[in-house]
Amino acid sequence: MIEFYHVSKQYVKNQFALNDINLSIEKGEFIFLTGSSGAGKTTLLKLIFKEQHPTKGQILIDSVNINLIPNKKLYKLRRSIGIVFQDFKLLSKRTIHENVAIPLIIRGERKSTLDKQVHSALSLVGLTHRRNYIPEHVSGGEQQRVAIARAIVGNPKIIIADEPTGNLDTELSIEILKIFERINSNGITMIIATHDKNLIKIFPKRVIRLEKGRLISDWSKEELL
Amino acid sequence: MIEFYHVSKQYVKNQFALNDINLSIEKGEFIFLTGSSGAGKTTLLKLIFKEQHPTKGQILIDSVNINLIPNKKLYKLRRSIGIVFQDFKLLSKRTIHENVAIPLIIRGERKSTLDKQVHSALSLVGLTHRRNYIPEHVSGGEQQRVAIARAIVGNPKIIIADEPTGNLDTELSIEILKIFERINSNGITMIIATHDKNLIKIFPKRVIRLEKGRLISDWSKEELL
Amino acid sequence: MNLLKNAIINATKNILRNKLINLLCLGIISFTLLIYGIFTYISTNLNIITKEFSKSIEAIFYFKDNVDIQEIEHLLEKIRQNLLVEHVTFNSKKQAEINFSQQFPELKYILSEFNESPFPSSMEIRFKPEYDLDTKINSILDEIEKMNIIDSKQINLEWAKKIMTIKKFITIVGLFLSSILLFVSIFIIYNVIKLNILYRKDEIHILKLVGATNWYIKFPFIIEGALLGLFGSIMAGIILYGLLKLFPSYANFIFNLIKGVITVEVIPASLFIRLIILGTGIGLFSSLFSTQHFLKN
Amino acid sequence: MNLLKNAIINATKNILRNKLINLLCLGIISFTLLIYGIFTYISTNLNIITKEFSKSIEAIFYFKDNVDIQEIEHLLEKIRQNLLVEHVTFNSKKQAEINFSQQFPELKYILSEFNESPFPSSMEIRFKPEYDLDTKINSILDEIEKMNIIDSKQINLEWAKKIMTIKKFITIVGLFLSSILLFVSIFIIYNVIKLNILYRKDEIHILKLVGATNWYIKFPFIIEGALLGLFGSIMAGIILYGLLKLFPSYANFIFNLIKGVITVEVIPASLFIRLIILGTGIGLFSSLFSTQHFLKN
Ligand SMILES: Nc1ncnc2c1ncn2[C@@H]1O[C@H](COP(=O)(O)OP(=O)(O)OP(=O)(O)O)[C@@H](O)[C@H]1O
Ligand SMILES: Nc1ncnc2c1ncn2[C@@H]1O[C@H](COP(=O)(O)OP(=O)(O)OP(=O)(O)O)[C@@H](O)[C@H]1O
Ligand SMILES: [Mg+2]
Ligand SMILES: [Mg+2]
Repeated sequence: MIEFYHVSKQYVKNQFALNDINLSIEKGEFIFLTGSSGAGKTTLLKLIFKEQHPTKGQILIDSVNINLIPNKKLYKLRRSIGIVFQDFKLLSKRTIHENVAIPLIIRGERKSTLDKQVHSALSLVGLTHRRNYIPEHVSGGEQQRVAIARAIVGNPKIIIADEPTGNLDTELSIEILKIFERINSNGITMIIATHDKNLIKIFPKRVIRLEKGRLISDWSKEELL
Repeated sequence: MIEFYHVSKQYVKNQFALNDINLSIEKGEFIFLTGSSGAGKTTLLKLIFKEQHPTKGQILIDSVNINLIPNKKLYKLRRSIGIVFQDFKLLSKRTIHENVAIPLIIRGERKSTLDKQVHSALSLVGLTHRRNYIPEHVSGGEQQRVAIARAIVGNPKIIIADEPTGNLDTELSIEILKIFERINSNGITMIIATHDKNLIKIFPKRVIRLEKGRLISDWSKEELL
Repeated sequence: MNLLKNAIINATKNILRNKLINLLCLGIISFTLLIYGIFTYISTNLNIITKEFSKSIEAIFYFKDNVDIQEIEHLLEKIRQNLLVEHVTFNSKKQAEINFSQQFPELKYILSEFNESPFPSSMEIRFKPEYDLDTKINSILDEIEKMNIIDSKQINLEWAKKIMTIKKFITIVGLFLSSILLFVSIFIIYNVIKLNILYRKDEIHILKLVGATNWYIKFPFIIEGALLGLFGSIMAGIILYGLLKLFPSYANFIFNLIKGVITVEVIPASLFIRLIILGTGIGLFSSLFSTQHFLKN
Repeated sequence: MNLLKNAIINATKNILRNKLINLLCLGIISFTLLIYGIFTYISTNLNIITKEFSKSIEAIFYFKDNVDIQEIEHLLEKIRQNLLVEHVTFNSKKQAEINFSQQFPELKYILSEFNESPFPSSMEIRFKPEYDLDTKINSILDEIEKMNIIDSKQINLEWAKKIMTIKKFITIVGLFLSSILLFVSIFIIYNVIKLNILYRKDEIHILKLVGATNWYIKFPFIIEGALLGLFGSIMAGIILYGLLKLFPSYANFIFNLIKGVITVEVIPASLFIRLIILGTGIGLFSSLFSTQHFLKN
């Protein structure tokens, strides 16, 4: 369960990237976060895994105020969250396989189980044939899928995906979203920032809309219908 | 006028990123390049501005075989093309203003005209208020618009845009495409790679579709109707 | 244990992955240690040379005419026991007369007119080659003179003093430079590792975002620093060895003189051991320092 | 001209933009030049010291009894004209007799029995302090001896030779180290600029993609190299000056002895000029080289 209480974020004085956000996300929910460019979606997501800190307000995850997590314990929070970054954030000098394996490597996972898990994650996004390439040598969409594979490989409790289909065509996007839906059905919380109205139409989920840093609407498809 | 004659590209032996492409683009045309992830769109675009070289075949721009342009003269070709890269390729240590100004700076443009041109390019994409930020400090969609502004600022003869709206919502995407249409109406050739079926539907232009490195269809909306 | 093993593997991978910067780092460490080694070598050699040269320091004391033989014998015994003294010889009045007549045979017949030799007896002291020799000698000389049996003395301390001074100068400069070098090399390695961290800032940031612990990130850098120090010192050792093997023929080529006059000393094995300890130490120390500073959270 | 101005502005911006790596580069250049400076300083000082010391080289020649005065005068004149000779004094037989009677007053009355002094006449040559003195002196000595009027000689060349040897050793080591240092510093700066280029690979790639000419990209790097060399050498000069101002009191503190014995020489201005020329030259040269290699197309 993720709770936002009066959360504001200012990168620069008097410019609100987020403005007084109140929000509650239940465990196992599937959420679309939408809003136009610069609305604050990425900022909101960054607050959840503490890449950024709120200027004001409190964020609670499973009733723990994450503001109070010391730097030394931060890795525990991060290991429980799988993240697809808007700019992918792949390690440029490592192969696709190594990139996807990273969350397991840092936990000291055994090589055999690691290889198996990486293989299954890569095959989910259809990239096993690229496993020995470095990120520079694959296409934009393929990089994005590597980022998705890395996010799901470590069995996280929450998956955060920032514009995960921006470089994918409709068919692939739907396929990826179906994967997310399947993962979600195991009780994993999914938070997906996207501009793609099509996807939101196809998948009837709760949609949170931001505009200029304010939460302007929060409803589920079912409600609307 | 851009012509492809039996162009193939293999990054790795026996894997065709492009396979025997024949193509002719008239001066002043507006073209969508589409195809699923890994189809070869970016590769095709890279061949035009010689970031990559064809393994086989010839590419002619205005009847000049670009294979034969020596490295020393390459800058002339590049200055005549404005490019929006799929991964933006902004200079991370320079401000948005400086980033957009680069194509003018390298030509030794005078500061006053430069400032004016940069300002008008930035206001076209709605980013004048971010001109003193560095790329890291603006959102993904804003970065993409910076890349677009840089591509159009130098009055190029050809504009190549690789997935220029992947991080933008539908309204902004349409707005950007309208700007491209306006620029195109001045006789500038536009080649836009995109996954967005919506945009292709809204703007009735010639569409080239790639699949697994092959050109599988090439038609204009009008023909289809 | 597993963490250490992992870290060493990671560090080695990182060194190979960032070849240039690490090559440069290696080069700088080697260079610093090389300079240190060369300096140590020079001062060792100068020590040997000056030691060799200072062997010939000797003093001659002429005794007063009326001195008791017993008193002289006593003094001779005392001096013989002094640790600074190589050996002492006593020249009786008779011996002096013989010496004189050997030097000026024309005057020999005059001497036969004396029933006792007109020349004073004397003693000749040859000192051991020692570091701070001149001050130490002076104290002996003072003591001897206090006995009030000495008529006059003759000593070639002037030259020895000059050589000592040069030796001292070099030693001080060497010490001075070594301490500067130590700081400079720590500063440089510290900054190279800082640069390395900065260079891999994005990578580190990503690793943290996906949940790597601080130690997982820090450890390879520290190991890397130590490894770089180790390799750098080994390289410095090899180069130093090569250079010093080469040096005599170079010196010979330029001046064709040194040979024979200076026997260039074999490089002491302890120097290599010192280099390796120093290199690894500096590497470890500066990387610890650097990670402490730049990988705080 | 505009290109140059632009390039200088760009280079300065780049230096400021990549502070750390350039600071490091600056540090390394300064360090290298500093070592060079210190070495030059040491050898200058040693030269002065040894020159000072070698002043006392003198030789005494005893003439045969039957030598014609004219012949001696002729020889004296010839020696006086030799450039190596500081001055020559002639000791007549008479003078020798006086000297003898002063040394051994007890024997004075014996001498009165001779109508002519029984001592040989002699000449004393004092040599100028000169570099390769001992070999040069030896040739003079040979020449004098060939005249066959010399009975015996006495010369304190041994000690002088030792100091000369040390001086030579230091000079050779200095030369040797300087040439190593030159190569090492070029290697290091070359690689730092290569690293700088690699570090800004993406930036360079982007600039090329938007149509920058090769020269537009290359020029700032070259200027940057030269500027770094210039700044580095200025820094080295300042540090050197500081160190050498500090050195005497340090030396004094450690040994409280040097003072007075060695008058530490003022640092020659030419050394600073040499440092700056060398630094800028190395910077320019290695950046030219580096850009040539790594910015080919
Ligand atoms: N430098 C490279 N080395 C090896 N293979 C490469 C390289 N660049 C691209 N490829 C491969 O070539 C194929 C075509 O890549 P390209 O980038 O042209 O696809 P794309 O159509 O732009 O895809 P996307 O929509 O995902 O960006 C991909 O399968 C990719 O993995
Ligand atoms: N580090 C930063 N420093 C200053 N301003 C920032 C920083 N990061 C983001 N901003 C600003 O905060 C606002 C919100 O940014 P955010 O990245 O959250 O938008 P977004 O909704 O993700 O947009 P997009 O869809 O374009 O990615 C933007 O106007 C952006 O310019
Ligand atoms: Mg965003
Ligand atoms: Mg692409």
